[in-house]
Amino acid sequence: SADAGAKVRIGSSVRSLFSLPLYVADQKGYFKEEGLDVEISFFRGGPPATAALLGGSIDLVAASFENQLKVNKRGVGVKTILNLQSDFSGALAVHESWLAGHPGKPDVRSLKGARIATLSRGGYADMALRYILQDAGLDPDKDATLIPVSGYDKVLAAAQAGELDAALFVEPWQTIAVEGSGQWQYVVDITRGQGPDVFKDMAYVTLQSSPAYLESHPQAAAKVVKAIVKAQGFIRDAQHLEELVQIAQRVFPDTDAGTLRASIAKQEHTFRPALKPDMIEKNMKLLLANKAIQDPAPQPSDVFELQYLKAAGVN
Amino acid sequence: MRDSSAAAAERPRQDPLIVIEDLRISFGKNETEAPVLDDLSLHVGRGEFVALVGPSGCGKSTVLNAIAGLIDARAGGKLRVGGRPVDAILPGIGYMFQSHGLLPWRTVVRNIEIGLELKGMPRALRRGKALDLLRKVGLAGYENRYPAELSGGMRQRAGLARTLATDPEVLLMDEPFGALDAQTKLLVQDSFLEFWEQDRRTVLLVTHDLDEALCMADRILVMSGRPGRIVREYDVPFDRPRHIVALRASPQYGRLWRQIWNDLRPGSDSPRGAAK
Amino acid sequence: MRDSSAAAAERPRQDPLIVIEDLRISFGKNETEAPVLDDLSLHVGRGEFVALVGPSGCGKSTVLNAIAGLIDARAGGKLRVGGRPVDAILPGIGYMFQSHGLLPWRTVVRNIEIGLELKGMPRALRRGKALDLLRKVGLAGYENRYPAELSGGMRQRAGLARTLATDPEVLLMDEPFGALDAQTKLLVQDSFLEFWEQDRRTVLLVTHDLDEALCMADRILVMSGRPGRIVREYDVPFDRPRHIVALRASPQYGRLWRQIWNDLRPGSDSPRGAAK
Amino acid sequence: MTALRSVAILRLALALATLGFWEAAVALGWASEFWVSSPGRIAARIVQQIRGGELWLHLAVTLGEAFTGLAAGVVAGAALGLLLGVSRRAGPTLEPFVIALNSLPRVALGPILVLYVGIGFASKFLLAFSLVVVPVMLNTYEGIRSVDQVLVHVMRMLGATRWQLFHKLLMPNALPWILSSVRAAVSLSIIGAIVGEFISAQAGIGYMLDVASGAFDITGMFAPLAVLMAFAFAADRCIVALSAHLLRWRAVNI
Amino acid sequence: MTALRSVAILRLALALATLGFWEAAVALGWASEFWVSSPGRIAARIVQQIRGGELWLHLAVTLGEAFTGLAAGVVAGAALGLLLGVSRRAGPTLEPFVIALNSLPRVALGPILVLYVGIGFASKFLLAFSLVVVPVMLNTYEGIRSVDQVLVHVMRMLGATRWQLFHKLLMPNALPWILSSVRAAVSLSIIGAIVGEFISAQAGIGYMLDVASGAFDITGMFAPLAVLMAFAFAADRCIVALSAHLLRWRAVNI
Ligand SMILES: Nc1ncnc2c1ncn2[C@@H]1O[C@H](COP(=O)(O)OP(=O)(O)OP(=O)(O)O)[C@@H](O)[C@H]1O
Ligand SMILES: Nc1ncnc2c1ncn2[C@@H]1O[C@H](COP(=O)(O)OP(=O)(O)OP(=O)(O)O)[C@@H](O)[C@H]1O
Ligand SMILES: [Mg+2]
Ligand SMILES: [Mg+2]
Repeated sequence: SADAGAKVRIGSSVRSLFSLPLYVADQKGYFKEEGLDVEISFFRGGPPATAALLGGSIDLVAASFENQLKVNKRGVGVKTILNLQSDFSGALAVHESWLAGHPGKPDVRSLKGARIATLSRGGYADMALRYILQDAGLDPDKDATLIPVSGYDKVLAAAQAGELDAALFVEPWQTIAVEGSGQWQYVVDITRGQGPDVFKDMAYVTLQSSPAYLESHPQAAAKVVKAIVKAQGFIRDAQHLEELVQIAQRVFPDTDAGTLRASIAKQEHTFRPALKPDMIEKNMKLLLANKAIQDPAPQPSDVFELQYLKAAGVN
Repeated sequence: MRDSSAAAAERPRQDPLIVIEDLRISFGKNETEAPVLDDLSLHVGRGEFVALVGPSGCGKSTVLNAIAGLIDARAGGKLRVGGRPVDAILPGIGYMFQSHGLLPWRTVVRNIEIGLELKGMPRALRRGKALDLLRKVGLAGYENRYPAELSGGMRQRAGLARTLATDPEVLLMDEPFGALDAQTKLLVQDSFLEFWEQDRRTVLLVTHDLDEALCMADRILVMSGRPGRIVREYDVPFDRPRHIVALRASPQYGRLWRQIWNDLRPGSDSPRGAAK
Repeated sequence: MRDSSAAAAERPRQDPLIVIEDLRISFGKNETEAPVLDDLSLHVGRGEFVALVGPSGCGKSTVLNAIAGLIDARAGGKLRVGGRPVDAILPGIGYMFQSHGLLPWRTVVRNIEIGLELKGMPRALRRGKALDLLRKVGLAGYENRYPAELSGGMRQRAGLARTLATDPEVLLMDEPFGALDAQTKLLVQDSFLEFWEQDRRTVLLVTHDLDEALCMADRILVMSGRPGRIVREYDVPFDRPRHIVALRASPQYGRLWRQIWNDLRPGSDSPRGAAK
Repeated sequence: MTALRSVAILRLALALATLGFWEAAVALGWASEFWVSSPGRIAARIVQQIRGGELWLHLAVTLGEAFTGLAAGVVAGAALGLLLGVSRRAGPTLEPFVIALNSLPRVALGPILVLYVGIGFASKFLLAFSLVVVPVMLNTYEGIRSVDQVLVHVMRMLGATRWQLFHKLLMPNALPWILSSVRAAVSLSIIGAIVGEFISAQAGIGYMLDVASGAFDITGMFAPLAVLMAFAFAADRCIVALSAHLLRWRAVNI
Repeated sequence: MTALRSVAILRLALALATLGFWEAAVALGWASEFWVSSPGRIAARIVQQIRGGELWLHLAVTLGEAFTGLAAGVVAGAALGLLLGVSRRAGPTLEPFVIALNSLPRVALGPILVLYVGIGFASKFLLAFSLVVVPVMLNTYEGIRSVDQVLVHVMRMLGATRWQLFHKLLMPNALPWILSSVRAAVSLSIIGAIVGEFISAQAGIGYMLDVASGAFDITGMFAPLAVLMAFAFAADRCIVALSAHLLRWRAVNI
């Protein structure tokens, strides 16, 4: 057909481990097996990545589902065709300088008064942090100072400079911070199953595309989904950990292998492709709690395009 | 457009090329300030060589600028060159400014040839002409120097050569020999007169040197101090070519010299012969 | 450091303030090029008024620059001012350059007072002095103009006033009256001589005007063409104060004038009295 | 006078045409409101933000960071340029280091910047400063080198000390150069402040932009940008007016 | 000559002292290698990256983006500056729009840029271009306005057409100004390219920095920055040498 063997350009909204299935499908040749020539590019956050999708410089994008809901709510058609990572792979961690003045095992309530870093204001990490604080009975606007910092390298630096006490990380950064530097300690490690339920089995990052692309290249999209589903199966098999570390190192050449290993081991079970209607509810809950969106929630048919998963044998 | 020199000498007044009537120019922003030129009238015939003398700051350069079409100030009166009103820069006018105005990034020879370059003359031709003029003003050997490497008088001579290079119909010259020593001045004046006598271009020469005016011009206009006006006009009756030593000795020369000198003098005698 | 004028007039040679011996200066990068000055020697006594004449481009300005300590070229020979070798700019020397060098962003009066400002003189004092000088050079009424709004001769006069404002011990002047018409020149020369006769500063004046040299200087040095050397020296025997009209009539004046003129002349006579 | 008036009319026409075309393109569906917003929506949002009062706060924060950085950068740049132009040793010794350091892309230095100066005002100030200082330095240096040699000689003969030479000749001579670089530096200082705010901020136009972009709210991005633009433009006009005053002695007519 | 030599020695001494202090501070534990890396480690990493071959690729990508943007920006900026300085209508009409647009922080326009020009070469080129064009324009404009009025009159009397006036007088007169802005623009063009690569890239120094910062590998960040710095510095020296040649008629000695 017209798009067989076609070139497919996939963007990842951040250089992150949540796109591990893409790296695996690429490096283990699953895309090639499907006759696809895939090119992966990285962005600095959801907005430019989605812009690239809509502007036509990429065909598919790995971005947070929450991101898509916001876009949909503004009347732009972006569809999720696959769940890349089902659980939020984040963690709330606290720096040793704070712990020095607050002895005892840290919990969320003990962070009262702390300066806590998130990524950009209104982004996923920010919303997750607010949710966690609220869930523990703290008012995120009064009981703590939330400081948006644009990247975790800067979070580490700012904490080192004494301007931060805690941070909400996403993988692999909490592993770098806690296990790697030894200067941080977990408060809530969502990747390990701690924290509120909204972060579990909730479509954290999904593979999204534009209706125009899906209409013109249905077969390519189906093949991509098929290859990624296969890759996710590969990831979930604990025996493949060492191979996954090697694959991840190609994308994170400067990150230490032990860190990658620990991070992947924690989250490999979350790379599940299935999309379920209640995932929309969970994301909406988070968004509504942060007043980032207004009711009503969109219908699953508005945001999901499930035929590709079905074709790949997932439901 | 050119007359033979004989014909030109006969009818300078019948065929005025430059006509100024009641010219009034002021620079000040406020109307109350005295104008620089007020009711100034003059004419220069085709092929005539006219000298303009007057006290420093009286507006001689301003007159030349006006004729050249460079004045940007409030101006009134009538001003025509070759029958055309001067509302822009007219072609065929060469103007040697009071300051040399050489382009600092061009060597001497490239400064001299620039007028020809602008007219699109091929490189070899214009270079030849420029080198020839360069020799005539006594700058041989300095063709590849930059203006900053020249002495004051050498810059002035380069500026003269540049003005002559384009062979203009009308020549406006503002103290073209002022920075030259007496001997070099004679040499260069000589070169200039030689050039002039070939085609008898119309020349309006501003000078401070009465000897220069008397030796070179057909007619001398004397300007008053501010506001500038033509207060007196002298025909210079000497035959051409003129011999300066012989001229200086003649009583008519001395008489004319003293007359003009007295016209220029604002007041009474000082111990050193200057008004206080 | 100052002599009374009478004493100064008696012993100009005994107490030479400026001494140049075998000065050699070349600008070219390659050693083969002829130097601008070669084996030039001269001296100027304390309180003496010396004029320097010579053909355009012979190195007069270069000599003044050397005395002022401004030469940046390869130089050889001995050069002392007031007994001190000139290896930097010595204090107490005033230099009026060939080009006016007014600061374009300062008004005339602020240009004139700048030397005093640099010396830290209070505003009111220096302003008074500047306005006084401004009047003396005939620029009254123009104190608040910018240099771009002045005529060529007015700029030169402003430059002169600036140089005189600081009352320098030694005055180097490079054609200070060159851009002035004959009458204004006399006025300004007169002002200058008046200033000079107060304290008899040492003056070295470059000029192209033999009348100027003869009327103002105690001694006249004649330079040859490149390479520049002092080829002749004349004492000017006239008493001060000098009256120009009377001087010009005297046979001695005419003789001196013609002698210097001939010294300057490189070759034979042309039809117009200049060498070809 | 007529030329001036016709330029004013042309400007207005161009501005109206651009805004009109933009509004029409969105209204007619040629461009998506989601991505390009529209002048009407932006204006409405600005009004709303002004009513809400937050806009002035954020604007004040950003302009504060940018313009202190600008001021410090101009002073330091002019001083360095003078040093470079005048000193025989210190200037030429430092120059290659300044040039080399300046080529480092500031955006990439986030972590190190944060490590040493934190995420507060200082980081934004420093970024703005660092973008401003070298262009000003280079222009000051060239402005000094463009001085007429005769004027240098005149000043030295009049007994100017080295400091007076700077102060009374080289600085005024370099003034058109410095002012030109300051005009260019206005936008650089704003970029520096915004980059700093993107690294981390709790207020400022960069913060507003970050929030709006995270919410895919293009109108929300354009509204503060339009206000910022208006202020930067006003700053530029101030510099132009200042130039015209300081350089009133210059009569140019090409 | 001696001044020149002593400057060279001072420079070397300063460079060695800085690097030595840095290395020593890390070796003696005053600063943590994790945070500041060290010259030795950076050098080793550069060698390793050169051996691996990737460095040249990334460097070529970034310099390609930056320098095409620089070249286009200089040409466009000089042309705009000329237009502004010479035309009675077009230049003055456009000027406020250029100035206003220039004050927009480019970093904030990422999504819109990506939407319209994609994530390829064009986006980086445009960012570099957009940072370069206005500083060059402003300096060209001032360079034209700084022309000696007498020279304008001379050229016009010699019959110069408007184009010849540009070409033979105004351009050469503005040359020191343009060259000065080009020096400043080198680093701006690199910043533009890196910002573009940060939005999205598959190669380039910005990409390398992104990878390294994604692992908090300070050595990995400093190594490509050091190489980039060396090249930017070399570019600057080329411009300086070109200036010295083009402006050889200028004899300045302060
Ligand atoms: N741009 C200007 N703005 C204001 N005043 C000016 C301007 N140009 C000339 N003037 C004034 O006009 C008068 C005449 O100037 P102009 O240069 O014509 O004199 P001039 O006769 O050539 O004098 P000189 O012999 O000294 O060159 C002067 O008083 C001068 O101050
Ligand atoms: N910076 C320089 N570089 C090269 N040559 C120079 C430089 N300055 C002066 N000269 C040369 O030195 C010679 C003497 O110049 P100088 O200015 O001293 O002459 P001058 O006697 O003052 O002439 P004028 O009467 O024309 O002013 C000239 O031939 C000139 O070309
Ligand atoms: Mg004049
Ligand atoms: Mg001279």
